[in-house]
Amino acid sequence: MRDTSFDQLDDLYQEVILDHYRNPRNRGEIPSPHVSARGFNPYCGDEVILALNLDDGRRVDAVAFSGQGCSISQASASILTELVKGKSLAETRRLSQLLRSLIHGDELTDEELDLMGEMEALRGVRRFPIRVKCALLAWATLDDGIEEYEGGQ
Amino acid sequence: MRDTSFDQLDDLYQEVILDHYRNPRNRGEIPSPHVSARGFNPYCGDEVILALNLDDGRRVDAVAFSGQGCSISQASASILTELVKGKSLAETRRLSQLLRSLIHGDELTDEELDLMGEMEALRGVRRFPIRVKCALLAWATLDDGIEEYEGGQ
Amino acid sequence: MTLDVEKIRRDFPILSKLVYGKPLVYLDNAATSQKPRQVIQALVDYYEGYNANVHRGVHALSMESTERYEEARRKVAGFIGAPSPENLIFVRNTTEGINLAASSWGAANIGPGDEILVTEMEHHSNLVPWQRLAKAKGARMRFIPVTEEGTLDLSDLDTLLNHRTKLVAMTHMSNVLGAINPVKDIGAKAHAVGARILIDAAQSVPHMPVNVQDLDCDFLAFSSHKMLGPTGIGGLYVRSETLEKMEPFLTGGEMVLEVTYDYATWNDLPMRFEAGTPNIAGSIGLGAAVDYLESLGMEQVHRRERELTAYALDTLKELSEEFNFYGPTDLNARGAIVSFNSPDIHPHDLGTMLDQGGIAIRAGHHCAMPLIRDRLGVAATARASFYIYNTKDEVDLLKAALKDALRYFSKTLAPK
Amino acid sequence: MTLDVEKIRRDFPILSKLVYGKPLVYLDNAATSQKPRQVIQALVDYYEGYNANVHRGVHALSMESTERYEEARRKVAGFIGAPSPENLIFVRNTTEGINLAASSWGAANIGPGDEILVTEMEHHSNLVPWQRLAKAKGARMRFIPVTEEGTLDLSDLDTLLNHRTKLVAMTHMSNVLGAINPVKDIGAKAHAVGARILIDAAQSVPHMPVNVQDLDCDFLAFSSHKMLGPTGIGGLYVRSETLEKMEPFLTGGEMVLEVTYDYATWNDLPMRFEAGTPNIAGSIGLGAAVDYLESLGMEQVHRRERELTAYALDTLKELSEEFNFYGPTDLNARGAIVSFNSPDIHPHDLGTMLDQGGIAIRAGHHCAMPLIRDRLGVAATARASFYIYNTKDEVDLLKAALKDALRYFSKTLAPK
Ligand SMILES: Cc1ncc(COP(=O)(O)O)c(C=O)c1O
Ligand SMILES: Cc1ncc(COP(=O)(O)O)c(C=O)c1O
Repeated sequence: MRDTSFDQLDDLYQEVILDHYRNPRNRGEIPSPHVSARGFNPYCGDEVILALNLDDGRRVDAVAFSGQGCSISQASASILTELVKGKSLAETRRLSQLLRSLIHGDELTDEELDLMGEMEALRGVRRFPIRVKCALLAWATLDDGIEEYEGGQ
Repeated sequence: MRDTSFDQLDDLYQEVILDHYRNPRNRGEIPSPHVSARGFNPYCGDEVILALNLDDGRRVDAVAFSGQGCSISQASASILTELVKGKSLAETRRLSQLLRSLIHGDELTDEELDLMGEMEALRGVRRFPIRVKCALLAWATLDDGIEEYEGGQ
Repeated sequence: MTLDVEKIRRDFPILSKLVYGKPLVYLDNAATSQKPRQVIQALVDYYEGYNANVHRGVHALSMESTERYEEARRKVAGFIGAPSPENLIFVRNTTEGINLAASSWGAANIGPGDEILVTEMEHHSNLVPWQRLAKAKGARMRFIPVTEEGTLDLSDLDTLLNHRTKLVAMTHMSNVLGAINPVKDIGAKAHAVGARILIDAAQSVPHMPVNVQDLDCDFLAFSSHKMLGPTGIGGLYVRSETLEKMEPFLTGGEMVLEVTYDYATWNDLPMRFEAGTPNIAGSIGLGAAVDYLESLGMEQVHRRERELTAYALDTLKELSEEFNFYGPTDLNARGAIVSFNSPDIHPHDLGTMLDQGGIAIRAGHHCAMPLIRDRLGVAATARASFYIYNTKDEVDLLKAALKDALRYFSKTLAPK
Repeated sequence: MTLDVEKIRRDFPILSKLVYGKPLVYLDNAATSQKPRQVIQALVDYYEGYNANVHRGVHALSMESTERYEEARRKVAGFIGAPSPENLIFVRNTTEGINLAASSWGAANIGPGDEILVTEMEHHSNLVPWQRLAKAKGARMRFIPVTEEGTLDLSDLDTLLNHRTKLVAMTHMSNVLGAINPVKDIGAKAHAVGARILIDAAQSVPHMPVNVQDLDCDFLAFSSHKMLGPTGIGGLYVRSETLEKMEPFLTGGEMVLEVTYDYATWNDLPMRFEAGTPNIAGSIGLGAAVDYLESLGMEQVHRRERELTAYALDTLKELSEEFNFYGPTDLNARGAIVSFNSPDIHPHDLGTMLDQGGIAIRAGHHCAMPLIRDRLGVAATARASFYIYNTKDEVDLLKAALKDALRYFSKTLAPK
């Protein structure tokens, strides 16, 4: 009988990812948040619910996520909550763009990689096309939430 | 350039058929007939309208057909009108059965062949499956008309 | 006589394919089956030998394609025991078959206050069309519950199925639990209160003998792609009395008798329900799939799959600490589908891991979200589903890969 | 650069087939086209190499089939100049595409007193769905007349197209007359009164460059089987603003976002309009057909067919005593279709005769009964229709066979 080899997987399941999956940061809810949105992937059932509060300078003050799904979608959401804290809405959008570039395989500058922090660990999904949606779910949800928030202003 | 050879066709287009096509018998209408029916083949547009009057003994007294279509459907209708004259309704049904048997390739007795008369010329359609409906159209229409007539009695 | 699986496997070109350098272990048959060369060849023969539009042509190719198309209808109708080929409407898939029934029969026969009874284990395709119809008509949806074990709870059937019930729409076999439902008994009870029964046979027709006259059902829908046949084709059986009274579904060419600028009249059955140029090659390919299955014998197919399911359940039992397994324990009441879940690995992650070993399973809600969420209480499950070409060795490979995946995840992970 | 027809012919396996011992002369392309080996091979590659259900699988085969399925959508959308693949819904055929538009858009946007404008040369598939909708909604059908010559009579267009018109539904090219209609101009006029335009492009997309953005149409439907692709697949283009507001068509798996026992929400575009497992192989095959046509260039295809049509009209002119020929005389306003009729031989008989010589033409009403009966005043016509692989030699064979048929009939017949 052959061995199932998971060598290829180490790229996908980096320590950072699995750590966020098992020990999610900022998991929970925020009562009446300024920005809130729910994202759902109909093909695998992954769900991410995001809630953000903004301070007077319209920077992210508090952030929480809930939902359920695979390690990639949930870790990505957890990483997101850490990254966006203290950022302006424009900066969060920039981060969302950077993740797309990363997954798309674009060359990134050192400054950009710096901004991304742990999000860089999601680079591995590139080779697993079906998992790209998992990695992007939280960020797409955030974009939607912000768009709606700004539309309502 | 090759010749288009129509040898195979002589079976289909027997003299009798083409004669009935060009010189249809009993073409026309009967005012308020006892039995009437219209048949239509949606695939080629062939149409046969039949009208019959019965005498006191419920034998076919007068018969007429109208409609339009290919040589086979129209010749078959013309032959029908000649064959059914003087027949009882049961006898016409028998004839309709005989035509089906003929086309199906069943062995027929001399007595049966006798009954069929010129209808035997339709034997050739057997090798042209798409034309079978043409040959049967008038007879299927007659069957429908009689069924409706008897249902109304 | 048992099936010669090695011989069968040789008929399926894809089974000799390597995935990431490893032989393919295809355990996603409930989603779609693989195709034997006989079916693929039937498509090639059609396109290379006698491709032409059907029903209207006087030329040789058209006569041949028409004859083969209608021959396919006869085969498929015969395969499910339909009294006549006229009872068999070619549709794109099970989903379209159910929509056809909802639109052509349902819209005319279901009204305010009426009830539509389904089960809690329906595929979206046998749930959403009825929700939509109920909403449009002011009718009410009712549900036969599912037990903990994953079978139907019929204890309240006499209340659920009552004189307001116009239709029972239920799956013959669940694509998540593998449960085989007593559709014949429930159909008889439905008829006793004047209701009709529609059977979603997407998972049963491919895997066991199904006879619509024996089941005495009013509608039965299935998909070619799950039974060795091509994509884009399937069948809807409708009982004659019902079919004759049904309004057309889609309109246009082929389904009309006569057309004027002002009105149209409808063609004979079953063409009345097939508008436009049909999936001719697909139908002929489905006919070839039916030939293939009949050459094996559906009793044999069913027996062989039960054997494999027994072996799988037995083998995977060793992992019952790590995984929850769903579905009936009674082997006579389940087909060759095993759904499972681990609190430690999300099915999606598990699917990716197994894929690296060449093992194709499905992970997700299997188009049965309410069942998965509300009854199984999870967001997704992993599912292995078998067919005639699967082997015990493949079950062993699955078990080994599941173990490896667990090891990988626990190795990599700090404990919770 | 002109097309190398001999090279093209070698791509079509069926063209080397003998019919009654004679080489096949296939002149029934308006009914369905033949398929090049590249398309057939694409189907075989799918079934032998990566057959799997799309959109939901984490395993390698499913990822590949999903990618190829969506790639096919991109190709087909690009072929008709759609702004995005999201605008392209895969349907079974033109007929289903039109029914989808009638059901999802028409039912919500057409009401009592509204008008639907069609032409007198529509195929049943672009007539009957609108008749049915008009009847259900209390709307009125209006008709753009056809002239003696077989073109549209637009002299009353300003009356026919008015503020009550909600939809113009018209064929781009008539499958009987070959007439190519000024859909762009009429579309602009439709938009000026606030109406939408649906184009039945079943006969145009296969034969000439078609760009939905240039035409500025709201809906455009076509069939794969008429454009070198497999049966059972086709496309419906819908303009984004319209598509976003449209209610679903069929419901079930694939087209939902979330489902509970009580309700369902809809998936993104265009999946929202594709319920159940799609015709995956068919879509991929259509993608291959598009590749093939693009490799020839649609301008080239159109030019070549115009040349052949010119030759055919010229050649057959010799028979103008014996036959009536229908359709526009202006070659810029007609495609590669020639319909004709003789008072002496019914088209059905003619079809049978030509078939004996291996020549496949169509005889009948071509699913345009009202046009044939009420405008041409006959019950049926004979029709020869050409495609990229037809040759001038084949036109000569047609003429010779028509002459032979006339001779046969007059030889056998006593004069009238
Ligand atoms: C102009 C036109 N419209 C619609 C159709 C219907 O196409 P299909 O049968 O593929 O739906 C056809 C072909 O038969 C056609 O020629
Ligand atoms: C039980 C059941 N019903 C319906 C369907 C829908 O089948 P299709 O997608 O072929 O329409 C499926 C398969 O996905 C199924 O398993």
